[in-house]
Amino acid sequence: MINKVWDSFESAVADVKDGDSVMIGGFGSSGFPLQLIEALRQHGARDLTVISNNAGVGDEGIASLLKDRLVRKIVCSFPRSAGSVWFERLYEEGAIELELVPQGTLAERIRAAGAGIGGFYTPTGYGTRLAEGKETKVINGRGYVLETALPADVALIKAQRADAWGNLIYNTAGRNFNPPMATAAALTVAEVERVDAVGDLDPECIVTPGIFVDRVVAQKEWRNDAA
Amino acid sequence: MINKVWDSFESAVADVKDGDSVMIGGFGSSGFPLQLIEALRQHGARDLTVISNNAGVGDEGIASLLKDRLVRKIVCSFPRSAGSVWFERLYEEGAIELELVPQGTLAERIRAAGAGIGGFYTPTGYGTRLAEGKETKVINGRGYVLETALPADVALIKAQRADAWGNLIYNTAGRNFNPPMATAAALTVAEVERVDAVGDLDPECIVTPGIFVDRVVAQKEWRNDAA
Amino acid sequence: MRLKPAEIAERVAQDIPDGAYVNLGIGMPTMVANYVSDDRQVIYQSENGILGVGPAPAPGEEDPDLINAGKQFVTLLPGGAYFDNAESFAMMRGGHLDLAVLGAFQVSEKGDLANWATNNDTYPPAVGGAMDLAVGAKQVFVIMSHTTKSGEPKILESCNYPLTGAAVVKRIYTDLAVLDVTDQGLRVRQLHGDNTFDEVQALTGATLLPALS
Amino acid sequence: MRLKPAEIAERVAQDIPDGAYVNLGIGMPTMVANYVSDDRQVIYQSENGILGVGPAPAPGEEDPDLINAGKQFVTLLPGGAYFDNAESFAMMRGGHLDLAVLGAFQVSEKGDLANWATNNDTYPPAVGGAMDLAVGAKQVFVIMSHTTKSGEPKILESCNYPLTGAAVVKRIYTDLAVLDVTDQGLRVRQLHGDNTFDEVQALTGATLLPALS
Repeated sequence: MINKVWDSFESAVADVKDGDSVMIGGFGSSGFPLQLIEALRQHGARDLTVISNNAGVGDEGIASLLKDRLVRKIVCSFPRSAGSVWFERLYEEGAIELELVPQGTLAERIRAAGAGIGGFYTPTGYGTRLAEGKETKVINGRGYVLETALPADVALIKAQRADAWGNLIYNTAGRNFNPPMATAAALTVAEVERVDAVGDLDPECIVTPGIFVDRVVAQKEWRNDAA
Repeated sequence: MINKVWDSFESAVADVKDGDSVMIGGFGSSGFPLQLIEALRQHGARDLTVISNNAGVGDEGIASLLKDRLVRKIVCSFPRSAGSVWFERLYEEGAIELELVPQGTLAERIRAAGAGIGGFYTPTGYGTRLAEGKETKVINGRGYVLETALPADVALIKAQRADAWGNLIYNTAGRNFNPPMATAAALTVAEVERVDAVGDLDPECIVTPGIFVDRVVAQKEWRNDAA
Repeated sequence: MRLKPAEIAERVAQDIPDGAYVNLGIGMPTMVANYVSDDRQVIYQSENGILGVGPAPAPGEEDPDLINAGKQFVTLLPGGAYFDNAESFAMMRGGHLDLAVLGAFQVSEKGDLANWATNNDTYPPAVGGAMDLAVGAKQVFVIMSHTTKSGEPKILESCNYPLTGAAVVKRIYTDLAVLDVTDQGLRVRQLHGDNTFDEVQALTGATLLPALS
Repeated sequence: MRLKPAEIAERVAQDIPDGAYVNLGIGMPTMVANYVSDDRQVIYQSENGILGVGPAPAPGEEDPDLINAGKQFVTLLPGGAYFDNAESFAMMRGGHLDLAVLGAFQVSEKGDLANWATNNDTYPPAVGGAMDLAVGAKQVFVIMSHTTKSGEPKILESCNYPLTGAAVVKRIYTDLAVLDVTDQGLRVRQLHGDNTFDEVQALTGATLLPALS
């Protein structure tokens, strides 16, 4: 029987390797896999490339990985938020590499990786500094920049509900980067608030079909009391 | 107040013009906007380019547009089904032009048009007859074909439920090409089984947000008796 | 005479049509929603995957996941919907939003927009969704002060800060005036209060055209 | 000795692992699902937007929208999900399916697949989802008769029908044998019944390698 539910955050990230690229879902404080990130920090894999919209604030979440100097490079759209002190410190030191990507291009590159698309032409950034050195093309009179697919070794994502097949449902704006990232990594691990029985998630409302998800870990033990 | 609900199929397609490109949702018998197609046939706009997965079977639906010789060109993946007699007759006569597109490329070109992507590199069809004359590119050692966005003047789609804002929910496999087509046309008209009150569709389960939909026509009058 | 930020926002709000799909940038643009009159139904999009953004929740009623692009707690209006970031930016880039209201560091007379980076290279750059909105929305309105704090013009023949997008701005709302970006150049649409054309021209780094009568 | 179509399907079913995500092509491939043993949980995808395709519904229980790629009425298993065609082919092309089982007109010794068009140009061509599946699935198995009705080989040094995909087929199941496409060439994996290597070689248009012991 298919059962993608894992017992602990620690075991679910235990085979992340030094040098891996790791996607981390979330936007601001919304839809972040905080317990998976903490398990990754304790696991201690180094030299990581982190792909996420932000570069962390305070000491928690992504910032905790930066503080422990586990991250070699970050690919994001908005590294500079109020309180992104660890990113700013490492950036000044030259201790972290930044690949800045417009937010929609970041999301689309991630989707492309999951969808088997090698690259795409986007109008975003055409004629700007972020298109320098990139191929461009004029299609029907409009300028476009070629952007390539952005896959990862691992995706750490956050959803609200899951089942043992790995189907996922999110909460409100907690989707953000989580669904496209689920499709784009060799190993996708989802932190969820609860695990429901297979068949209890409405098939019309499942956002991430289980085929994209390898491991599910619940934030606390949960039994399907309705069953 | 925003109210995208129209009274009749006839009025909702009345400004389709000769020479327009018209996307038509549906796959096999599933999720087809049959009443919109019939209204379009009666409207009689000619010289149409139809974009759909199939080329119609029997005398109904897309086949009725072919029978009335309203279609100059069809863009589809699978024109030749059991009973696609009108397509086959017109094709033999040289009375219809066929652009054959692999199904996934068709769906992705439609999505690209709705998503502001000018073109994309797909592995599908690389090294085959359907890539002849197209630009190719090797990315990370794999061969890809450049395919361009496929927009349309009009999209006729089918959903199960709608509200006055144009939000749409589908039934089972009735989604097929309908959601991407909704995003890709200058004018999107949805045939639905019923219209619910604004706020009655679960925002977590809306598949097509109303921003993509211009007009909604219900198959029969429907009142929100639950309200 | 200079309008206060809230007054500029109120002026922008007058030009947002009923039924429009609108994205409001972080900061001053977000204030615009406070001034749209109640007889207009405007649907706000947030880049992180919301269509139909409603007002701030009552204290204690916050959904921790339900925030806007500025990371503020919001609500969802009846008729709203959620989607992921790839879909959200497909919506933006695909030309489905009627209007984006954005802040700016500089705008050129051709409608070039600079609002994501200065020339200060010691500071790490951040772009967010600005470039996608700039090229994607059917119309881009800029709302900003007419000059920098030190009095330098922010409306220029060409931007000297890195561009967000080229030839994307349609109209500029400042504390001094409302300007349209036209094929002929920057045309005054409205002078606030008793401001004269010459006063506004003197604080503008590009040649202005007088309002059409 | 030639297996019947149902027997070939039964042979393919033995090689589908527990927990696999599988797309079965129209026709003979669809029969494979009938023979997967009950102790294996296999999740079937249908290109029109279903994951977790279940068996045919009872008469009168059909959902008119719930059909598979072959336009047959199906059901959804608990744990299944629906999505649109763009998402469905993203799933296929993105390498998420473990296996596609497809029919074929011809297969080359390099694993080239020809299953969408013959050289009969008077007949309109149709491709459907064949090309996407061919390049997208992690593994492609072909199930077909070893020869045409007139006895011509369908396994060739190179296909003379238009290709669906180049070097995509991993294994070929026919009524005579099971063949693996390897870097060294076509290797016999299994000979059905009392068929001999020489008999199968004689009906194959490419050089076969003997089974590894």
